[in-house]
Amino acid sequence: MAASGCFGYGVEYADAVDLASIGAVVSKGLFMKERSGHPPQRIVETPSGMLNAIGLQGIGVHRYIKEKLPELRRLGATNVINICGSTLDEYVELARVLSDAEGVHALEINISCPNIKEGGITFGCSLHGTFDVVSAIKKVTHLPVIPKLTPNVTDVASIAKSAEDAGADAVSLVNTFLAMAIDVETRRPKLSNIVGGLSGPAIRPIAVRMVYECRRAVKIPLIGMGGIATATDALEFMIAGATAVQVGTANFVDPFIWSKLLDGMRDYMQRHGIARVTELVGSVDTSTREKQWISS
Amino acid sequence: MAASGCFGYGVEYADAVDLASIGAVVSKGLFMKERSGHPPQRIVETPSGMLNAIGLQGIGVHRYIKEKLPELRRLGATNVINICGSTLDEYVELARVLSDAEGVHALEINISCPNIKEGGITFGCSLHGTFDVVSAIKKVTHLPVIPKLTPNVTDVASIAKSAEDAGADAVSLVNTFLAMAIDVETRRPKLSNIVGGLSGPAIRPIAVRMVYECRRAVKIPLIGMGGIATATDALEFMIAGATAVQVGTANFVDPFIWSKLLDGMRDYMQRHGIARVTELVGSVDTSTREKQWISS
Amino acid sequence: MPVDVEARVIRNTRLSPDYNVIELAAPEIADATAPGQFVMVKPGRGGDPLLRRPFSVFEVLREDGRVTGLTLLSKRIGVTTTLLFDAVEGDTVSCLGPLGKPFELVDPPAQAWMVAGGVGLAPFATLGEALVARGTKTTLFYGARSGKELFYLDWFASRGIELKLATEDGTNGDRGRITVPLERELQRAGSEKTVPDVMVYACGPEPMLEAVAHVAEKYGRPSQVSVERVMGCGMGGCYSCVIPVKDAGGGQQYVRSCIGGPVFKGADLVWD
Amino acid sequence: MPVDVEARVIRNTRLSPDYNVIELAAPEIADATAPGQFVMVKPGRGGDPLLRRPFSVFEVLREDGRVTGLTLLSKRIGVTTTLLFDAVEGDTVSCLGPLGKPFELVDPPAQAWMVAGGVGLAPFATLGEALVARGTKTTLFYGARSGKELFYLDWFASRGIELKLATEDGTNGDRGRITVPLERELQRAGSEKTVPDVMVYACGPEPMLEAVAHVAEKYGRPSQVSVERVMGCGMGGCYSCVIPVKDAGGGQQYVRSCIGGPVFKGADLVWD
Ligand SMILES: Cc1cc2nc3c(=O)[nH]c(=O)nc-3n(C[C@H](O)[C@H](O)[C@H](O)COP(=O)(O)OP(=O)(O)OC[C@H]3O[C@@H](n4cnc5c(N)ncnc54)[C@H](O)[C@@H]3O)c2cc1C
Ligand SMILES: Cc1cc2nc3c(=O)[nH]c(=O)nc-3n(C[C@H](O)[C@H](O)[C@H](O)COP(=O)(O)OP(=O)(O)OC[C@H]3O[C@@H](n4cnc5c(N)ncnc54)[C@H](O)[C@@H]3O)c2cc1C
Ligand SMILES: Cc1cc2nc3c(=O)[nH]c(=O)nc-3n(C[C@H](O)[C@H](O)[C@H](O)COP(=O)(O)O)c2cc1C
Ligand SMILES: Cc1cc2nc3c(=O)[nH]c(=O)nc-3n(C[C@H](O)[C@H](O)[C@H](O)COP(=O)(O)O)c2cc1C
Ligand code: FES
Ligand code: FES
Repeated sequence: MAASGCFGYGVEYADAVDLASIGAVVSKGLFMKERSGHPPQRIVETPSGMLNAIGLQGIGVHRYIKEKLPELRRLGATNVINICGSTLDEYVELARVLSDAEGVHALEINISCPNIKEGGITFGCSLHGTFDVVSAIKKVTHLPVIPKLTPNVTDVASIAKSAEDAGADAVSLVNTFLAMAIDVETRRPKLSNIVGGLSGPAIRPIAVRMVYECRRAVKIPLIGMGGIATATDALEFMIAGATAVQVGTANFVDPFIWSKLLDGMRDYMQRHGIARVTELVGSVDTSTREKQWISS
Repeated sequence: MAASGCFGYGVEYADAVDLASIGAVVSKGLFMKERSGHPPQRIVETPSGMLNAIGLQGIGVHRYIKEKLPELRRLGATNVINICGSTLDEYVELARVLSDAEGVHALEINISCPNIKEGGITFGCSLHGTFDVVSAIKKVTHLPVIPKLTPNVTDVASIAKSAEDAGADAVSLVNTFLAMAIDVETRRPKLSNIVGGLSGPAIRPIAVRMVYECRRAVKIPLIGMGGIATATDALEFMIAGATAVQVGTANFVDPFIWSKLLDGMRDYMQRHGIARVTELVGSVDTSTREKQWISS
Repeated sequence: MPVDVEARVIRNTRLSPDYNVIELAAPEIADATAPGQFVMVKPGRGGDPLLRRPFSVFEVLREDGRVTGLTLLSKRIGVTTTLLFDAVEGDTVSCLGPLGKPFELVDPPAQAWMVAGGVGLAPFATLGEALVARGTKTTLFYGARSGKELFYLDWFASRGIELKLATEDGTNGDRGRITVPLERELQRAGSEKTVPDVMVYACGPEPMLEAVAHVAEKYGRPSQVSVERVMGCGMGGCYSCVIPVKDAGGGQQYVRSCIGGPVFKGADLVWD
Repeated sequence: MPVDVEARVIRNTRLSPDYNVIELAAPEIADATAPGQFVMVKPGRGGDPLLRRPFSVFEVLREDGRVTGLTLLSKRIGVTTTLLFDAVEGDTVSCLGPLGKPFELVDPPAQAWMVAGGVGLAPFATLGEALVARGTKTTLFYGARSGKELFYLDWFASRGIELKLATEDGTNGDRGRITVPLERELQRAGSEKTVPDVMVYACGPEPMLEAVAHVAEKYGRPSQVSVERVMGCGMGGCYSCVIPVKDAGGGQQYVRSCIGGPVFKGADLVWD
C-alpha cells in the first residue's frame, strides 16, 4: 500500500505504476477545506531519513471527490482516504461526506500528524481522545475505520487498545516522529515550520517494535509502516505482526519499488514454503535460539 | 563528554585518548551489585544507527570505586557516574556511597534504560516517578544530580520540568529509543533481549527537537546527545539549547573523534566570531528568513 | 513516462574546483528529454544519501546520429554533488527521468535570449541547440562570480549562439550582475518592438530569476524561468517543491515545481 | 596503542565468488601487528554501513625488508564484506588497529598445530610465519565445504608448513569436518606424549572451535582458540562482544573478546 502523503493523490503516479496492483492507495491527508500548507523549505534529508513539514497542503474533500476519485476509480485503485480534522465535528463530517462517495474503500483517520497544531495529534496522544474520534466516526459510516497512530507517545499499545475498544476495524502505525534540524551556519531551523516529521529507514527499528507491542495488545489487523524500502523490510513488519504494510519515503527514492517488493516477498515465501502471507503475520519466534555449525 | 555505556569505564581508552581533555567521562551504568548483563547477541546495526541490549553488565559500585576510580583520578578525568537502581532505595544508596568516594564529580541518574525491566525507566516515564527519584537523591548528596531522560515519552519537556522542580542541577537527554530488529530468515529477533535501544545518527533529529523543547521548559542546563558524530552535530545540539554534549555511538566508529570535535567547534567559533560557547547555547533563530542572492 | 536507469559513468571532467561535467550512459532518458527537463539522480549505493537530487540534462550525447547518453553540469555544494564530483569511470549513478515541463520554443522572426547565472547554464545547451535548429536567432547572457567560472563559451559560440557575459569581479564581460547587459540590450531593442519578438529564458538563483522576470516585463518582453526548489521525489508525490503562483482569483497558490514546472512564465510567479 | 589509518587499496584479488584478498597500505598497523591480532575496518565514506567490522590481519606485506602494508582475507556475507569484495585499487578503507590479544607462540621441541575452518584461515598466515621463524614444527589443519574453497595451500607449503586437509564434500583431503584428521593425528601422537608437546591453535566457526577444544583436551593437549563475536568497537567500549569464561569461583563471567581475546585458552571458555 502507498502511504499517505507520499504518493500525492495517486494519479500523479498513474503512468509509472499500475495503481490496481499495489494493494491500496492512501490519499494525502484531507480536510474539509482546501489548505495551502506551510511555506518552503518543507523537507530536509537526515541520516537514513527525512523530515517533512508539508502542512497538509490539499484540495479539500469536495474537490477530491469531484476531481481525483473518478480518475482513481477508472484506474482500478483501492482508495483509502486519509482524513484529518481540526475538531471532532470535522472528522465526523469528513467521514459522512466520504461514505456517500463512490469508490471509497476505507477511511484512515489521521490523528497523528505532527506538523500542524490542529493536526489531530491532540487526539492521537491521549487514550480517550483516540476513543472519542473513532467511536464518533464509526457511528456515521459503514466504511472500515482505520485510525493512524502517532509514535510520539509513551505507550502506543494502550492507544491501539482504546482504538480497538472504540470499534476500529484496524490501526495503521506509525506516522512520523516529531523532529528538527538546524542549519548551524545560519542558526535557523532548516524547515520553515521549525519542526517536522521524521520518516524513512532511520525509524524502522522503532516502528517494528511498536507493531510488535500492538500485536500483543489488540486483535484487529495492524497496517505497519516506517522505513520500509525492501521486501525484507516489509517481511520484518509482517513477522512482527502487521497484516499489511505501507511504503512512503522509499517511494520517493524509487517510484518503481512496488513490483520489486512483490517479487521479493513472493520469492521469500517460495524459499520458505509459505503458502499464505497470513502464516507470516506475527510469527516472530521469541524463544531462545539453538546453535548450529554454520560452515563459514 | 563521553556518553555512558559507550566508553567502558574510561580506562579502556586511556592510551587512545587524553581523558583529561574530553570534558568528562560518564561511567557505564552502575548498580549496587555486579551484573552479568544479557547474553549475546547484544548489538545489531540498523540504518545510520545501532540497537543495543547490553543489559548493564557491570562490576557494581564497590568494585568500581576500588578498581576504576583511582586510575581515573590519576588520569585527571572528570568523572560523572551513571547510576541505575531497581528500587528507589537502591538509587539513594548508590548516591550515598558515591558521595563519600574520592574523585566523583557528578551523578547522572539513569531513569531511562530501555533494556532491563527494572532499569528505572518506570521512573523515567512518569512525572512523579522522576520527581521522587531526584528529590530523594538530592537529600543524600552534595554532588550535582543530573537525571538522564528517556525519549520514549509523549512529553519530554514536562518530565524535564518535574526534574527541575525536584532540584535537579541539570538534565541529560536523550537515552536510546526502544526498538527491535528481526532476522526474517530465522524469524527470530536479532537481539537476545528481543528489544533494544536505538542510538546513532538516525535519532539525531528527534533528540535535537527534544533538546529544543526542554530548553523552553526549564532553566537548568541541558546535556544533549543522540547521534552526534561531527562538530556540526554537536553545534546543532548547542544551538538548540544544550550547554554540553555527550558522544556515544560515534566513539565506537572513531575513538579519536574527540580532538576532531574540539577542533571543528573551535574553527566554527572563530569563523563566526563567537567568543564563548555559551553565546551559542539555545541561540536558534526561529524568525523567518530573509532572502539573499547567493551567486550559484 | 519517466524511466529509471542504473547509468554507468562514461567520463567525468572537472572544470574547476567546484564544477564538473559527468557523462552518463542513459540513452533512453537522453533520447526522450526536451530542453528544460530534468533527472532525479542518486550516485553510489546504500542509504547515504537517501533521496535523489534534481539535475537539468546538460548535453545529449550522440555518436553518428545515435543518442548514447547525457551529461550533467554539476556544482559541488553538498553530499550528492560531491559524489558526482568525485565519481570515476565505471561507477553507476541511478538516474530517473525525463521529468518536468520543458521550455516552450520560439520560431523566427522571434529571437531567444537565454539568461544563465552560474550553474543555471545547464538547461541552455539543449535549449540553444533546439532553437538554433529552428533557425531562431539565439543569444546567451551568462553571468558568474568571475571569468574562471564561465564555462563552455566556445561550445555555444561554435553553434552560432551570441554571447553576452558579466562577472561580479569584472574579469570577463560587464562587471556586476547579468541583468546589467540584459537591461542594456532590452533597452536597445526598445519596448516599442523595433526589434521582433524576444522570448527571455532564465535559469539561476531565484533572486536573479526575479530580477530577470521584472526587467523583461519592464520592457514588455515575455519570460520563461526555470526555478530550483528542494525536491524530494520529482514526480508530484511529496509536495516539497512548491512555489507560489498567481491563480485565477487574483490570489496565489502553491504549485509543485516538479510537475507544474520547473519552467514557469515569469509573469505567473509570485516573488515572495 | 592502536592507530587509525585511511588505507589506500593497493590491490584486490578475488579467490572465488565469495572470497577475496585485499591489500591495504597501512604499514604502521602491519608493522605493529602480532599474530592473532585484528583490525576494525570501514570501507568507503558515509554512514552506511555505520560501524566498523573486525578482520584478522592476514598477511604482512614487505618490500625489501620494509613493511609496506597488510592484507585481509574476506568472505562475503553482508554489507561490509561486499564492499571489500567490490573495492577497486585507489579506494580507501579506514583501518583501526592492531587490536586484541595475540596468540602465545611455542618453541621447539613443542609442535604447533593450526586448525582453520573456512575464513578462519586468516590469522594463521602470520602465526605460521612466526612459528616457522622460531624453528617450531608447524602443521595446518584446514577444512572447508569443498576443495574450491581451500586457498593459499602453496603459500603455506612453500614455508615448510605441513598441510592436513578436510572438505565436507570430500573433494580434497578427508571427507567431513576438520576434526576428523585432527583427532586421527592427536591419537597417533598419543595422549601419553610419545610426541613432544603440541599446542593446538584454532580459528573458525564457534561450533568448530568447541569441537577442537574438546578433542584437544581429550588427548591432553592445550589449545588456543580465536573466537568471532559481533563487535561494535573493538576497544572495550561497548560490551557487545562478550563470551562466557570460567572464573576463579568455578562460575562463569562474560569477558569482552575484543580486549580479553579474541584468543582464549580453549580450556577457559564455557561452551554455551
Ligand atoms: C529542476 C532543478 C534542476 C537543477 N539542475 C542542476 C544542475 O544542472 N546542476 C547543479 O549543479 N544543480 C542543479 N540543481 C540544484 C541541485 O539539485 C542541488 O545543488 C543538489 O540537490 C544539492 O545536493 P547535495 O546533496 O549536493 O547538497 P545537500 O547536501 O543536499 O545540501 C547542501 C546544502 O545546500 C543546500 N541546498 C540543497 N539543495 C539546494 C538547492 N536546490 N538550491 C540551493 N541550495 C540547496 C542545502 O540546504 C544544504 O544547506 C537543480 C535543482 C532543480 C530543482
Ligand atoms: C576477531 C575477529 C576476526 C575476524 N576476522 C575475519 C577475517 O579475517 N575475514 C572475514 O571474512 N571475517 C572475519 N571476521 C568476521 C567478520 O567480522 C564478519 O564477517 C563481518 O563483520 C561481517 O560484516 P558484514 O557487514 O559483511 O555483514 P553484516 O551485514 O554486518 O551481517 C550480515 C549477516 O551476517 C551476520 N554476521 C555478522 N557478523 C558475524 C560474525 N562475526 N559471525 C557470524 N555471522 C555474522 C549478521 O548477523 C547478518 O545476519 C572476524 C570477526 C572477528 C570477531
Ligand atoms: C512528505 C510526507 C508527507 C506525509 N503526509 C502524510 C499525511 O498527509 N497523512 C498521514 O497520515 N501521514 C503522512 N505522512 C506519513 C507517512 O504516511 C508515513 O506514516 C511515514 O512517512 C512513515 O513511513 P515511511 O518511513 O515509509 O515514509 C507523510 C510522510 C511524508 C514523508
Ligand atoms: C552500547 C551502549 C550502551 C549504553 N549504555 C548506557 C548506560 O549504561 N547508561 C546510560 O544512561 N546510557 C547508556 N547508553 C545510551 C548512551 O549513553 C546515549 O544516551 C545514547 O546512545 C545516545 O547517544 P549516541 O547516539 O551518541 O550513542 C548506551 C548506549 C549504547 C550504544
Ligand atoms: S519533488 Fe516531490 S512533489 Fe515535487
Ligand atoms: S567490541 Fe566493543 S567492547 Fe568489545
